Amino acid sequence: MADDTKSRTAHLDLDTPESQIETYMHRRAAPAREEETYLDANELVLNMGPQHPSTHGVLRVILKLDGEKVLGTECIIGYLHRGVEKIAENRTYTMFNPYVDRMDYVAAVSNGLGYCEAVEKLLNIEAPPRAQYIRVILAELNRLASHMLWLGTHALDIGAITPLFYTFRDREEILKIFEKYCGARLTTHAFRIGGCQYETYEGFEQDVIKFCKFVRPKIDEYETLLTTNRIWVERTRGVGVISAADAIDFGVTGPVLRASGVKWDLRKAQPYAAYKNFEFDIPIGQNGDTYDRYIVRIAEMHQSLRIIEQAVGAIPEGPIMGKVPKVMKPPVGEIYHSIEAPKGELGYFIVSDGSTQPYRVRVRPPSFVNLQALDKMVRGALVADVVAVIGTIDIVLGEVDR
Amino acid sequence: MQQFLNYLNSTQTPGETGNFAWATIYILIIFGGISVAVIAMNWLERKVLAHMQVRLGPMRVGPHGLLQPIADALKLLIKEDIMPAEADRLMFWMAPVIVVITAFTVFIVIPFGPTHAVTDMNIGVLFMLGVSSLGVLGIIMAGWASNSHYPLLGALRSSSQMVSYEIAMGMAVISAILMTTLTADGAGTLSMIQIVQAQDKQQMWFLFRMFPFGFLAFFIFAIAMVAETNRAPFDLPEAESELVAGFHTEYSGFRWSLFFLAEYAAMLAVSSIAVTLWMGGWMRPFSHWLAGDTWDAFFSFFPAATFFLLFVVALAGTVRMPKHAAFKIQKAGLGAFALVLGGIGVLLLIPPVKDRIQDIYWFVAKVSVFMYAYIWYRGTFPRYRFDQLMKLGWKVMIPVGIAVLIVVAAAPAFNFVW
Amino acid sequence: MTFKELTRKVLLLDLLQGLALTFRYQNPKEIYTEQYPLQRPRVAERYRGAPRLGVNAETNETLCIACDLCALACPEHLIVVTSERNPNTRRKELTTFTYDLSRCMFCGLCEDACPTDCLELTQDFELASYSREGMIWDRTTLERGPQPTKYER
Amino acid sequence: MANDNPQDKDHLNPHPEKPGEAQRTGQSDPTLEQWTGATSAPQPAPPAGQPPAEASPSLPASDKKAGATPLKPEEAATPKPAAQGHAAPAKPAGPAIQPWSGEIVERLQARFGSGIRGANTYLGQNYFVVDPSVAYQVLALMHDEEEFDYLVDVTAVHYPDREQPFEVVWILYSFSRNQRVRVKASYGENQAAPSVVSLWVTANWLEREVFDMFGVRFDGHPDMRRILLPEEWQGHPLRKDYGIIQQDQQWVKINLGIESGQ
Repeated sequence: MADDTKSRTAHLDLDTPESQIETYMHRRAAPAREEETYLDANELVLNMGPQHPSTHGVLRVILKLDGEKVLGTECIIGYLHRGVEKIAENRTYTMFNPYVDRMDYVAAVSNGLGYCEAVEKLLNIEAPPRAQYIRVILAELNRLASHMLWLGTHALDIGAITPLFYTFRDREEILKIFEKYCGARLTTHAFRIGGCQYETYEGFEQDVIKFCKFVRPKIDEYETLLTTNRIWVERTRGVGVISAADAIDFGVTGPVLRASGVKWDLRKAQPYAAYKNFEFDIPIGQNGDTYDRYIVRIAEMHQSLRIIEQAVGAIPEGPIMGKVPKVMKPPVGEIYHSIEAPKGELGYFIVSDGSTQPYRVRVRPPSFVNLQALDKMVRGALVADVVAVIGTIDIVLGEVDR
Repeated sequence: MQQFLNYLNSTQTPGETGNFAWATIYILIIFGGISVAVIAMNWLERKVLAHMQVRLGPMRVGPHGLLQPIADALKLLIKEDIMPAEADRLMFWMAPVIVVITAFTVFIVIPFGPTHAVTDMNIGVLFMLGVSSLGVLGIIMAGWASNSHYPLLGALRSSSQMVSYEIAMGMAVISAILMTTLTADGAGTLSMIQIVQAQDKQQMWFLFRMFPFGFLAFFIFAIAMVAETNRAPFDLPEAESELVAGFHTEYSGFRWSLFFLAEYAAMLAVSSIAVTLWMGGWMRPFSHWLAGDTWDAFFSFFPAATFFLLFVVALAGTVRMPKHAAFKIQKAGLGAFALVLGGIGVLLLIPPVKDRIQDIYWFVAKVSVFMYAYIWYRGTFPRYRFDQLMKLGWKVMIPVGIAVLIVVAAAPAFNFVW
Repeated sequence: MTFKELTRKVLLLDLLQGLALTFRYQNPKEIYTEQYPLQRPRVAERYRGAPRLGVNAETNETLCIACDLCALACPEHLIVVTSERNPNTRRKELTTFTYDLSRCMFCGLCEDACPTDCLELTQDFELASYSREGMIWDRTTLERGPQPTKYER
Repeated sequence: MANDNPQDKDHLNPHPEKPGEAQRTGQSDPTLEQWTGATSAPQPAPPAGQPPAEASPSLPASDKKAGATPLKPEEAATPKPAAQGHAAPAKPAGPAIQPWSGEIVERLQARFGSGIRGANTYLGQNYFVVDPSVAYQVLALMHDEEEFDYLVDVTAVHYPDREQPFEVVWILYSFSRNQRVRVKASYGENQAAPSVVSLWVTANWLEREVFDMFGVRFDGHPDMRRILLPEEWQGHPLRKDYGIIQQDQQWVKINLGIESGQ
């Protein structure tokens, strides 16, 4: 079995003895001789992060370089570990709800949606249709917001500083809708177990439709700046390639998987909330490179707008809160429920012991799993590509570390 | 004293006449002017970039952030001077000095007018190319002396980038120099002043000479000069998202500000060279097409008009400022600034000043177009990757440069000149 | 590569389009920045900001019935309610109410739990404080809102 | 502090005066049955054709087949809330663990016999409980022959009162079948679970995280180090016996040299 491991994971540089890994973690020790400096090594070990402009938070990547060529990487994560899963064990089901917003804080609504649906499943109830439509609209708006933030920061990593401001400006409109709907912009806590806490405000539909009309030309503007720009194309095409088979092997999900050509989206494969009522396409790429991931996400933004427009026109009347017990005590059992978060498959594995507090909540974070493929994607590339690939995986360290 | 002032009517540069006093004055004026230009450029870059990015830019220090660069300069001066413990102290200290010296030395040969240069060397272009490429030494020293990985990578990138683009730049420059031989007397020159005069004699900027080859050469130079000065989209040596700050990662405070100063001075220098070689230097636009006293008089009002325009803009800004107690001082400041601009405008209407300022005005105006372009590129383009930059340099720029050079060199031999 | 693409590439149309876009955006009308202290953001009606304990407008009596539901709903356990039973009316009356804003994540669960609509999260969003102690609001602060120190020269 | 008084958790309902509440307070709600009926339907298009987990009155714990039924003994010690009158009507019709019969189950049972301790469906989700000794073979078979090509997650649950306290859960997904299956196996304190990095590369970090959080070692893992917590961390936080407050006090004392305020 060990041999098997070696062959299948040869690209991971797992053969490096542990002692050696230690050495490049602790290279900060003073050199042995006075005339010897850190630069005397044949391989350059570059410590990128945790305070680096483009590691999107506190990711630390140790790069082993030959000149500028990357020989291997090692991710050191956990700087933002807050023990969300442990917190869950000490909170009731309702009380844990706001915490999930803090994992992937740029897609808080999706996190909340996944959690609420998982607990609802465990309680064997379902949110009323109206609540489900509201959930879909907000989740898709959140997907747009997340993709916009991704696009801005990704472009910034590649050196285009301007798209960042355009995307943030347009994301602001989404946040305004969130603020009007539930009173918070980022960590929304928009949904409750069993439905939604808040009824739509007056003018919600108009706001959303207005936003859709507003944002379409803006997405075209991002494309004007980037899609055909030769520098952008050169920087992204053929960079960080991951094949479909590798992507599946690495458990990569979301746009990264779809860019490799796997047409798989949980919204279609196992529809949750009200997604089965809407028509939309799953954009896929062919090459699985950074450019394809960019194209896929841009296309997803258009598809999200499509879903939002369909949903907003068809919000059914009715209650927004299902019949939930006042004291939430799901029967003994366990459930795994996953949704298609902007970053990939976001799953919640909840074990109930019949009390008011979950016995165990496991979050399957898409960023964490996707980040694992970084090494595969950047090996043999240049330092600048590492930055581009970290950007294109679209990680949020709050979710990676939880 | 009379003799001293008589120089004002001289037709030669102080360097040529050996007028040491005036040379010193010129150097001081250029040094001061560049420093002011860098400060202005700093503010403009922030403002223009901000507006491209739907932001406001600095607004708090002074009206519309006009005093922001000064505040920043002060902050940099009083910052703690940090030198990494394992840095090579001498090299670390020398690196910014070398970079600044080389960046400023180039200005010796740059002609702001037929007489407005410190000196007119007969090898002006060669001197310029030689000195400006020395700047890379300082960058390598900075990268090496920091004894750190990011600066080292930045320095290595910088050196290879500069060396590669120097060649393309040289090709473009040589084709411009070859064009100076197209004048009636057939004599070529390397002197910056005579290059402009050659354009005058040929009644055409070299930009349009042998179209499109003059333009192509200019285009290659325009790209290479962005790469030479390490600016976006070729800012790999200091690529923020990759190498943190590249070769000056370990620098802070005043030393860092020297790098900053040198970068902007270098930008001004290469833009000045481009203007001199291809855009007719101090010549006003359409100097031959729209010739005649009337047109001369018309164009001579441009300097004053520019300042009046700025005056109006500043005044409008003053009027549009919110009526709020917090804005009292800012309003007064901006109003005063507007008045100063207006005053300069009036001053430029006085005949002797008006006549003497023409050359400098047109030169500066042309350079500022380049400066704007620098900011504009930065606001629009992503950054090249290192190998792509090299590919562009070696596989596109240099072959095209050589092709242009061959055409420009060969065409006159067949008496085929347009 | 089609002829059209080739022309685009040679004439740098892709780059020029981008340049045109950024050039157009220099129009000052496009500026999105708000200058915060002077331009106040308009927060939404449902905004969850500073907590506040409601009082009866006429009698100035607190609406709080000291039921402790908010304290129990709070995921961070940052609300402490103490009460004592009034011997005359046999009702619990609120004595102290502390709310630790520094730990609050503004989830709104306390607001939802309140049966009398007494505790609510208001639209006040300026909650900075010079000290950690300043972040712990007592009953007076919660009822009257924070009283910022006014510095005058 | 959180779990000291379960009686008072009844306020955790949304605000009574918010919209939608009028519907909710009505005791007989015809739509409820509708919704619950919809929920208990199986996952969309499971090709293996499991029976839908219908609402049945049998209690979950009564299913003896589930050798690893998640009822944990300490739950009995938890004080039952006394005043539950208001919550009683809303109690959902208890979904039950149903035996799961399908082709995969048959094939696996044929291959491993008693190694497969149980194959069940709960709320439309299928899972195997397997003997720890055959876990790797089962997973390898799932990967190689049953086309479960995507390992969604590896995680664990700690049941301190059990003989083998660590229940490791592998969540598998098959793209071709559009089906999710969980495989569970329990391991003892010093027992190592098999690593599946050789089957799915993605297991690498996931297993490291389980090791980090639970201290469950994975045999054959190429790089069994902590991942989220620093190397020198003491203890494994997601174990039930891990004292958060003690740990925090200790850490603050050692690293900051002050008393923590906890």
